[in-house]
Parts: sequence; C-alpha cells; structure tokens
Amino acid sequence: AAASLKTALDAIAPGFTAQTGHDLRLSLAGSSTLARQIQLGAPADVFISANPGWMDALQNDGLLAPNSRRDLIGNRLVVIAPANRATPLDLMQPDVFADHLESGPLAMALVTAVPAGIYGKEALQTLGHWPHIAASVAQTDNVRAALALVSVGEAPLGIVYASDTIADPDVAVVADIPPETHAPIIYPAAAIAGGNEQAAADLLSYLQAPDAQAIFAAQGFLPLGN
Amino acid sequence: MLSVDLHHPMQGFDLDVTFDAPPGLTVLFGRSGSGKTTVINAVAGLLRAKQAQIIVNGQTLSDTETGLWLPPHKRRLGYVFQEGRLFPHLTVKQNLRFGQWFAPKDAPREDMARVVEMLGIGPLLHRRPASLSGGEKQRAAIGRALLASPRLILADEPLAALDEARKAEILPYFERLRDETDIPILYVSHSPAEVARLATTLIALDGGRVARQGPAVQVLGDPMFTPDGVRSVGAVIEAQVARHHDDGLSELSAGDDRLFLPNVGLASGTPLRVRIAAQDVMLSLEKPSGISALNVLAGRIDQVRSGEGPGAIVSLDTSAGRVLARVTRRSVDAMGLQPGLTVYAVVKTVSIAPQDVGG
Amino acid sequence: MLSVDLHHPMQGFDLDVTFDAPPGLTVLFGRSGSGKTTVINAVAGLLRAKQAQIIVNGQTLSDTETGLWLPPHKRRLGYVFQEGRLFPHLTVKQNLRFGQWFAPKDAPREDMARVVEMLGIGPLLHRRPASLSGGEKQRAAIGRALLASPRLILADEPLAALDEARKAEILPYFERLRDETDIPILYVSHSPAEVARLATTLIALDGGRVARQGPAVQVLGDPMFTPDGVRSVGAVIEAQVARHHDDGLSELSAGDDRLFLPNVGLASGTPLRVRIAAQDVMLSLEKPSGISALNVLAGRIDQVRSGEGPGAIVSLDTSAGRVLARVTRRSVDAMGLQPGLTVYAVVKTVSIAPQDVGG
Amino acid sequence: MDWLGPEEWQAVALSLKVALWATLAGLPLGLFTAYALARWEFPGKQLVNGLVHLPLILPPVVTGYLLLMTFGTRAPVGAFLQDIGITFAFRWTGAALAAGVMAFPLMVRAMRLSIEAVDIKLEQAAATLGASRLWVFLTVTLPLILPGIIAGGILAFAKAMGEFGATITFVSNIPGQTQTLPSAIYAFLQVPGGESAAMKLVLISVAVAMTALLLSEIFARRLTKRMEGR
Amino acid sequence: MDWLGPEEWQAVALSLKVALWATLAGLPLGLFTAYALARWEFPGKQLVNGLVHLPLILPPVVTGYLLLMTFGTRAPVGAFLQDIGITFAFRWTGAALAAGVMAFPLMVRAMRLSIEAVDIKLEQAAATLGASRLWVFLTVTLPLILPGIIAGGILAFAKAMGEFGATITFVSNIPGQTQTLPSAIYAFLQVPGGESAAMKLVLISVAVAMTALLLSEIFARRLTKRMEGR
Ligand SMILES: Nc1ncnc2c1ncn2[C@@H]1O[C@H](COP(=O)(O)OP(=O)(O)OP(=O)(O)O)[C@@H](O)[C@H]1O
Ligand SMILES: Nc1ncnc2c1ncn2[C@@H]1O[C@H](COP(=O)(O)OP(=O)(O)OP(=O)(O)O)[C@@H](O)[C@H]1O
Ligand SMILES: [Mg+2]
Ligand SMILES: [Mg+2]
Repeated sequence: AAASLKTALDAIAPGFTAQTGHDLRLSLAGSSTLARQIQLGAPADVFISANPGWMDALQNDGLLAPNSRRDLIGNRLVVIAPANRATPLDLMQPDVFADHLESGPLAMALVTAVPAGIYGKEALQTLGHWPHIAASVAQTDNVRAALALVSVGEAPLGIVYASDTIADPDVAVVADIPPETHAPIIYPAAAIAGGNEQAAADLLSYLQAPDAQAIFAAQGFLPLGN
Repeated sequence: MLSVDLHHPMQGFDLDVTFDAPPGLTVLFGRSGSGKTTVINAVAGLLRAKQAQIIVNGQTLSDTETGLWLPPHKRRLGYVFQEGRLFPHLTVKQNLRFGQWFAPKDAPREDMARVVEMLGIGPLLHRRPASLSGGEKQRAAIGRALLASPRLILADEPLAALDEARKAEILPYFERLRDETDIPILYVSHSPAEVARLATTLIALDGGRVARQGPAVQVLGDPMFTPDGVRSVGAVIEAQVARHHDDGLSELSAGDDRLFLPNVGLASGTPLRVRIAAQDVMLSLEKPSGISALNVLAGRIDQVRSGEGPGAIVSLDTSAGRVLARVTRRSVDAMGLQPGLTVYAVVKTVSIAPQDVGG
Repeated sequence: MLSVDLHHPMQGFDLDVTFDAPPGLTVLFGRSGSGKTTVINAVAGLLRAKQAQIIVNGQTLSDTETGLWLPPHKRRLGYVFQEGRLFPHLTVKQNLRFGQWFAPKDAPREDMARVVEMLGIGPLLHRRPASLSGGEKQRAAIGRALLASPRLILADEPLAALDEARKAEILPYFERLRDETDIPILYVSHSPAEVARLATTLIALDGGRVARQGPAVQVLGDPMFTPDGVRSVGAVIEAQVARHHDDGLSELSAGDDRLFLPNVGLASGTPLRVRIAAQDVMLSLEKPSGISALNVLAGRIDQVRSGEGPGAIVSLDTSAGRVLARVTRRSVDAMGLQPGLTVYAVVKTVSIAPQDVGG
Repeated sequence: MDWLGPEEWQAVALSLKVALWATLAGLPLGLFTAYALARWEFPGKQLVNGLVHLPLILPPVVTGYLLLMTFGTRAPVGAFLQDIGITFAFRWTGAALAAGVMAFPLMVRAMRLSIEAVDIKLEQAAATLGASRLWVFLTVTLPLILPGIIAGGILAFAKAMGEFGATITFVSNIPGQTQTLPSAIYAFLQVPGGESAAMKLVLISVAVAMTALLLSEIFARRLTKRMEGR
Repeated sequence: MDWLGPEEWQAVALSLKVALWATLAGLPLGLFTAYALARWEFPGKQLVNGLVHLPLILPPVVTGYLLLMTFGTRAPVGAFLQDIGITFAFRWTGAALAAGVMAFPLMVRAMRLSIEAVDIKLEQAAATLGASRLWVFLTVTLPLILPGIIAGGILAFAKAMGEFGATITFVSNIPGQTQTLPSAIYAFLQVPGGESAAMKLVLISVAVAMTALLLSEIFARRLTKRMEGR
C-alpha cells in the first residue's frame, strides 16, 4: 500500500484479522515502486495506490483481478503555512502567492510525477496562478517532504493533502483548494491477479466498510464509502 | 654447479653476464652498480631476463630458448636480501620459520636453535622487525634464508651491516655450508677479507659484464687482478695442521716449510688454506735473525712485475707454494730483486689474519 | 663541541649514555644492537628520550630539565640514515636538493656538482630511487645530507654498502669536513680502518652504555682497548711531508726519523697523521739490512703487555713518537724483549694503508 | 522493553542480519575484485572497474530496479537461482543482496588501496622462501592489508545499515521480512506524527553503527601497534 | 541535440557542477580530517570519526532533514551564513553541500588509508632536512598519498553524481536550480511509462562518471609507474 496510508492501515489491521482470520501483511512504499514490483512478479494480493495512474498501468497490463478495482478513499488539497506566520489566503486574489513567496518557495511534491504535485499544479493552473509562480515552486520527492519544508519554516507556503496536516502543530492550513479545480483525488485499490483472491476480496470489502472508512476519516482522508 | 648465462638490457644499463661455477661458494665482486644484485635476482627468478639460461646442480631453473621458467617459489632458495625484507607482521621467530612452512617435509633441516645461537638473536625471537636495530634485522634475515632448507643460497652483502666480531662468528658458518654441503652459494661482497676467505670461485663484474672469473685462489693470486687496488692481492697456501704449542700458537706444515699461527682450533692433520696478503710479506736477502716474525720462507723469485705506481709485485716459489710480496720499486732496485734470485719471505705471525685462514 | 647526556629505558633495553666530544668527528663504535642508532636518533630529535640534555656547539637542542626541545626540522641536520630513506617520489636530483629548499638562504652551501662528482651519481640524477642499486641509494642519501647545509652531521654507517674504491673516494671528503669546517660529525662505523682514519673522538658503546671514550689517538693506542679484537690497536704518529721522490714515494719526517709512503699528494711541509697498526710492525734486535721494508725506527721499549692469547703488545718510544708492535709471546721470550731494551721497529712501506693516513 | 514495538525490534534485528550478511558475504568477492584490480592486467579491467562503481553512480532506485529486473522471480537469472533454491525477491536475502551491492564499491576501493600499498618486495621475499602465489597472499598480503579490509568492511557495514533506496525498490518493505531500519524510518516519515518513532529508530541505527565503528577502530589500532612495536 | 529536452540538459550541467564542487570543496576538509584521524590523538577523536561516518549510516532523507535544520535560512548556522552572503537553501550550492556531505565519509576513508600507509620514516627524514610539519606534509606526505586522494576524489565524485535522497530533501527540486540528474531520473520513474526517458538520463550519468573514473585510473597509474621505475 502507499506509505502514506500506514497509520490508518495499522489501525485497521487488528479488526480485519479478528473478523476474517486473515493476517494482514503490509508493504509500504511509493506507489510507483510497488506497481513496478507487481509488474515484475511481487507476491502481492492487494494493491492500494495513491496514484490512479499506476493502477491504470497495472490494469492495462492485465495484472489486476477482474472487477476488483474500486475507489477506496479520497483526499483534499490544502495550502499550508508555518503556524507562527499563518494568515488566511484568498486564493481568488491574482497575486496572493507572489506576496508570500518573497521569502521562499512554494513547497509541493514533484509536479510532474507525484500525485499531490500533479493535482496541485492542475489546481494552480485552473486558478491562474501557475504562470506567475512556476519558477518558485520547490518540488519534493513526496508530500511529506513538502510539509517538512513548511514545518521548519524554509518554505512560507506549501500545498499538501489535508490528511498530512493533522498531528503537525508547526503548520497551519491557510486555504482549502477547491476540489473542482483539479481531477478528483482518489486512492484506488484492487486485488492482484494470481494472488489469494478470496482474502483480497475480504480485505477490499472490509476496507470499504464503515469501520475502516471511519478510521481513514480520522486520519484526514475523505471516505468514499460504497 | 652453477651455470649462468644472462642478457638483459635495461634503460641505460645492459647486463651481459655468463659464467660457470664449480660447487662451492661463488662470490660476485664488483663496484656499486656493477650488476651484482641484478644477477642474483635473475637467478632467484625475481627478474625475468630477456635472455637467460640458469642451471643449478643440473636443474634448469630458467631457459628462454626452451621457454622454461621455474617460478621463484619452486626454486627452493635461501635469499638474503641486500635490504632485509623481513615480514613486519611476523615476529622474528615466525620470520625464521617462514621458509620451513613451505619446504618439503623430507628436506634436510637446519637446527633452528643452532642458527639462532650463531646469530645471537635469541633474545629477539618474540619481537617484531620494526623495533630491531639494523644489524639485528640483517641477522634475522640471514637466519630466515638459512632455515628455509634451500637448495641454492643467494646472499647479497649479508654481513655488510655487522660488526667485525659478529662477522667472525658468522663466517665459519658459511664456510661449513660451502665445505660440508653441496648447496651452491652465490654471495655478493665488497670486503676483500670476506672474499678471500669464502670464495671458491670469484666472478668480478664491471658495468654489467664479467671482468674476470675463475677459481678464487687463482684470481686473487694474480698480481694483475686489482678489483680494489692492490690491497687484495695475495697468495693462498695449502697447509696442514702439524701441532699446537703451549704458548697458544699452532704450527702448520706446508711443503718443507712451517708456519706459526695463533691457535686455529683444528685437530692435527686437518688440511687448511692460509691466505698471505702480498702486502704483509717482507723480503730479505739474508735469512733474518733476531726478529719478531716467526715465519720465514725461502724461495726463488719467479717474476717481478711493476705497476704504474711506486710498487711492484714479486712472486716467488717456496716449498710451501707460490708466495706474493708487494714491495716498493725502490726496494726492487736497492736489493737487486730479479727472477732466479733466492730471497726470504718474512711474514709476521699475526699478520695472517683470522679471516684469511679457512678450512 | 657535542655534549650528550641520555637516559631512555626501552622494553628490554636501557640506554644510558653520557659523553662530551670536542670539535671534529666523533665515532660511535659498538656491536650490533649496542644503541648507536638510538643515540643518533635522540640527537636528531627523532627519539624523545625520557631524560636528555644535548648541546651542539653551544646550542641546546634538548634539555628535559628545562623542558626545552627543538623539533628536528629546526636542528639543521644532515642525517645519513642506516637504511637510505630516499624520497621515492622524487628524482635523485630532487632528493639531493631537498634540504636546500629549507636551509636559510645565507647558509654556506656545498657545491652540488662537486658532491655529485665525488659520489659518482651524475648519471643517476634523473632517476627515481626505486631503480637504484643498494650502493647507489646510499650514495644519494649521503649527498642529500651533505647538501642540506647542516650544522650537525649524523651519519649511521654511511659507507657500509659501498665498495672499497668508492669508500676511498668518499673518506677524504669526511676528513675535509672534519678538518676544514667546524660542523660536528657524529658517525657510526663498524670498520676499524674507517674509525682509525676519521675519528677525532671515539665513543665505544656496549649494551646501551659507554664502555670507553676519549680522543681516538688515545683510545686506539691503548693496548687494552679491543673493540674488535686486537686488530685495531695502533699508534698514530704526527709527521710532516718532507719531499717527494721520482719513484712515487713521499718522504715524511717525524722527529728525527723518516718514513716512506706511496705519494700522499700533499705539498711539502704539510703536517699529517700516520697510523701504524700494531700488527704491521715487526721488531728486530739489530738494525736490519738487505730487506724490502724501507721504514725502520729505532726505539726504547717502554712496556710489554701480554694478553690472554698468544700475543703481546710492545710499546716503544721512538723519536717519531710512540709506536706499538704486536708480536707473539714466543718472540718476546726468544728475543728477550723487556722495558729499556733498544730495538728496531720495521714497518713495510705499503702496510701504512691509505686509510690510515689522514691530513 | 516497551520503548519500541515488536515490529521495530524486528526491523532492528533484520537490519543487523542484513548488514552483517551483506558485509561478510561481500568480503571474499570484494577482496578478490580488489586484488584483481590492483595487481592484474586483463582485458576488460576498466569495464569491471566501472561495473564495481556503478551502484555508487546510479540513483539507488535505479540500482534497485535493475536488481529487480535481474534477480526478480520473473527475470532469467532470478528464475534460474530460484530453481536451484536461492530466492532473493522479497526476502531478507534480497535486502542483503541490495545492501551488499550498494556497499560493494566502498569495500573494494578501501581494499584496493591497501593492496596497492603493500610492498611487492615483501611478496617476492615470501616467494623465494617457497610460498606459492596463494600462500604469499595468505601469509603476507592478507595480514598486511587487514587494516584495509577492516576499513572496507566497516564502510560496507555502515552503508548496509543505512541503505534504503535500492532495498525498498528491490524487495519492498514488508515488516519482519524485508523491513530494515531505514525502510521502517521511511514508513514512519510518510505519515503524520511518525517523526518521533522515526527518530528512535534513527538513534538505534546510529548506535549500532557507531559501536561497530568503534570496535573496528580499536581492532585496527591494535593491529598497527603490533606491527610498529613489539 | 534534440535527444534530450533543455530541462534535461540543464540537469546534466547542474549535476556536473554540483558533483565537481562537492568533490573539490570537500577535498581540503576531507584531507584535513583524514590526516587528523590518521595521525593525531585528540579528545573526541572517536566522536569526529563517528560524525564523519554518519551520512553513510543515516537514511539520506534524515541527513537531508538534518541539513535543512542546520543550514536552512531559519536555522542558526544557515541564518548566520546567509548574513555573510552564503545561502544554501534551495540553491545549487545546497545541492553541492548535500552531495558533499554524503560523499564525505567515502573520501575521508580512502585518504585516511593512504595516509596510514605512508612510512613515517620518510616524514622523519624530511624533518631532519629542515622541513617543518607543514612542509613535510606538502613535499612528502601529499605526493605519496596522491593515489589515495584520487581514489577518494573519484569515489566522492561518483557518489555526488548519484546522490538523491539528501539533496531533494534539503534543496528540493527546482528545475534549473536544484534539479540534478538523479532528481530528474526519480521524477521520470514516478510516472508510468517514464522508464525510457529515465534510462537516457541514467546512461548520461553513467557515461560521465565512467569517464571521470577512467581518467582517474590513467592518472593514478602514471603516478605509480613514475614511482616504481624512472
Ligand atoms: N622499540 C624498542 N623496543 C625494545 N627494544 C628496542 C626498541 N628499539 C630498539 N630496541 C633495541 O635497542 C637496541 C639498540 O638499538 P640500535 O638500533 O640503537 O642499535 P645499533 O647500535 O644501531 O645496532 P646496529 O649496528 O645493528 O644498527 C637493540 O637491541 C634494539 O633491539
Ligand atoms: N629499472 C632499472 N632501470 C634502469 N637501470 C636500472 C634499473 N634497475 C637497476 N638499474 C641499474 O643497474 C645497475 C646495476 O644494479 P644492481 O642493483 O645490480 O647493482 P649492484 O651491483 O647490486 O650494486 P650495489 O653494490 O650498489 O648494490 C645500477 O647502475 C642500477 O642503477
Ligand atoms: Mg646490490
Ligand atoms: Mg643501527
């Protein structure tokens, strides 16, 4: 599963085992890493991706169990700032970023490669900010690193998932990015062809059940339910 | 038996050496840079000469014609290097034992205790080379080579770093090796005394070529051979121990003559060689009396050769054999020395140096 | 002027050496492992002795009492190491120049060309040490030390690896340094000939202690001093060049006596020291005639000392000074040698070896 | 000790196992490679040299990916090895392989430097005393380069303890099987609030490596002392 | 050449610049550290030794994070440096710093091994000839350890060319400013189908490093030849 789901999945695992008797063994890494491993024969049963693109790639390669793919949860993007310098932003203002980015860059995940970056760039383009600020975007290899840049105060602003901001007192959300400005943020899940398909099916339904969805929600994700 | 034929061009120095040596100890003699170490390295297999044929006691070690080349570790060598080369990570004792680890189990073994005793390195056995003095290192290196059960001994100035007393202790050991075993020994030395005492065969090198070679007795007795100036010219006399006197002198018989030496420590009847350096011999027209010199040999002058300097070499036939005397040209004139004349060669007892007496 | 006071315990070996040496060349003499190199290293500052006071020409190099310790690079040394220690990454020429880079600009400089010529290393200047022969390395090392404009020369067996001819070329250079400059020289040697010729002062070491010390003339002339057996005992005579003869001999005057030597190559009137080894002297009761020896000195016997062996040392007073003769006890008895008797000391011209003539 | 959860302890143990194996199994091959590079001339030497350095140059992810494509169960080499009973993919052995590969250049370089510093004259002396090439190596070269081997080994161990990119790419991050300390640290850093747990693991990792480092220093110093004095 | 886009070329140029600077600027400090560790005894020596090895042990992300907390504009050291005109954060200089820090242990180890192999007797000889400590170092030690310096330098360069984790964490990825080759490669590998573009960059990276490696080998060999023969 995508590493960003660690806390949630750790919390879900005991319930799942208790209910179905299956052991839940997690392998946490970047979606691209996991997808490639699956392409090259990793013995996985279920794949939860943070990037629908990689799920598509596996689907095209015929590696997913038929009809097992579903959208598990969603997420939201927010603009954050260091907690001690947080002033709410109005994203509709044309030069709202320019004012704040004099002292440093806008921290985002890789805008061409990492989902949070891709969504963020899309949103900024929709909002018309991108051309002005493209040169002052500091891209990190994952969202957490973008958060860290804001958290230690190096970047005055950052765009991360809402789920990332909980439990970090050093950052504050200064604006919500309207979901309609970018493609929907979806964490798809699917069973892998050739794996233990019964257990995979059990897990996928357990994850979509209310208990699990509540845990995801507690971690800042958007439950998608059934 | 040692037969060496080497041709090896190096930048600015060409080695071109051919010699055959009978059993015994062969000394390589020559000035610094004349190629002695290079020859030894070729015999050891450490230098692969361009053209080489090396035969030791009938075994071909290397022959570029047939492409044969025995690697060094198969040559069963005891090589005392000019610069020690002890293994720094091993104790002296382990260094000494090193060669034994690889010698065939049935090879004749030197007695470690005896070698250690001779070299005086007993107290050093558990030390490592780094803390040894120069001479101590060299002694350990000699021991290491001797204890390797070698079939060929190569010694590159093994005694140069040692004091006279220590040399005097080690020299007899090489003599024994020379006389009691058939292990050929190739030995580099700069010391005329050492050469005179040890050499069976002498190879004089000069600029990478053999300048002179032959039996040591012959080469050293040749007044024209002046590797180090005339100071090393001398005759070697074959003698026999006759008896020992109470006052610490040994009496030797050589032909009809007798010679007195400080006790040689050998049983009566033992044959031995005594070297009499030409410069230690004084000539007298009459049989001298009332002098401190005990050895007086009568002989007929065979030849008088003058060099370019003030000196001349007079060779005379005595009943003991040929004796050489180095005198001044002035004396030659004053005394009227010429072939046919009978004169007396006076040799001070003690001037027959211990190094020049060999068994 | 060199004053050394050292105490340094090492594992299994305690150094405990104190000596004062007047200007000139001080030889450290002693068996392998007696502590010679250790003393030199302490003087050089490479070994920090536990307790030390070292004063050279009035300058304190080290004094543990006051805590003064001059680091080696401030001592202005010319150290010829026992094992060469050439810099492998530099050519011979760069090695030779090394010391000059750091010498004060106004320091007296040796002429590089002259030193190179003397050492015969001209053809090697652009080579690197790895390809040099043992003796070539040693010569380069000597050159490097001499060219460093040193105020103190330390030489640890500098000539041990060299042939006699090369030694004969280098020895006069050390003599000149000794006589013409006031650079103190501390010199280790195992060779009695070298010691006799070079030493102003002799320090004999034994097991880390000074066994004997004093002016070389005195120590070597003492029949009881037998560092290497009796072979190094001898008297030193102060003489003057009288004239040169056509037959290549030089005539020296010493007291009322005259001595004949192969041409010494010095102008008439030059004073020089001639060493006559005790074993090269023969005694005669009558003035000998018809003999090849040219040097006959009349003298009164002063003392007859017998050792434990078959020999005895007879010292006699001649007009040239004291002369020592080593004879057998048998001759002492036969000739009735005893103090007061007048005898003739016969010395073969050529047995005054070139090494034993010093300017 | 309830300071760490069982999963974290597993990661510590696994990391140790992986790093030890990566180092120990790498030593002989590293030594051989270093010796060949230092002493032999052979065609393709520079190629081998380049190959050895490759893991250093490539981003770890790429190395991991290449490993996956070579030793994965679907890859020819991996499939062959699996047939003879050796599986690397998604096993701790694979983590050791990845760590070993990443550490290899460091190990080889250190050893090679040491080998080049050995005086050939000593090896020659050993040969004249009857030691064959192999014995010369064992009795002279090897003891003399021990400090270099230690240096190489400790570098490799440290690197193996810290290796992450290639490992996670190759064998993923499965607790108890392939989750090494760095992977566990990564996982903690990916979620909100995981920093303090990550920091604990970092400290453990540092403590382990420092201990190894200290031991190696003490050992190396003893070696040198022995050679210098008595 | 339209085989690569301008952004990729920028990455290549930047990587070269970063790796060169990381290596060159690291050399003096590395040499000093290596010398101190090899030759001096001082309190805290083991601490320094540990510190030097730290970047090897820590996951690169952690190193990057520590750099950020030390040299960031908000951090005391970083702020001070910024006041005197040196900024690391989000600049190529920061990338060089990160790469340098990551490469440092490799460099120091190689140099240290070489220094330890230098015969102290030669340094003593130089001292007796009047060379002060510094001069001894410059005229004897330094030339003798040149092979080790080259080895250390090339290791560092290779490592710097491949460094990714610490760099992106510390200075992130700003095209044209801090986007090095490994960052670009990483970005390509994150998207499905990016492999071939990534592979191009990998090849370039390998080619550059191999060239450097080859040059260093040739140079080192010439050095050794000179010392062995004439
Ligand atoms: N670190 C050490 N520990 C113990 N003993 C030592 C140490 N260094 C030297 N020695 C001993 O001190 C003694 C004197 O050594 P030194 O090198 O001064 O001898 P030397 O007179 O120069 O002998 P040589 O003529 O053989 O060179 C030797 O017996 C040597 O073994
Ligand atoms: N690699 C080389 N290139 C050029 N010349 C060399 C090389 N190796 C040795 N030589 C020269 O060959 C000559 C002979 O060297 P060798 O070591 O055999 O001399 P040696 O007779 O042992 O002298 P020594 O008594 O000084 O040890 C020397 O002049 C040396 O400079
Ligand atoms: Mg030689
Ligand atoms: Mg000594």
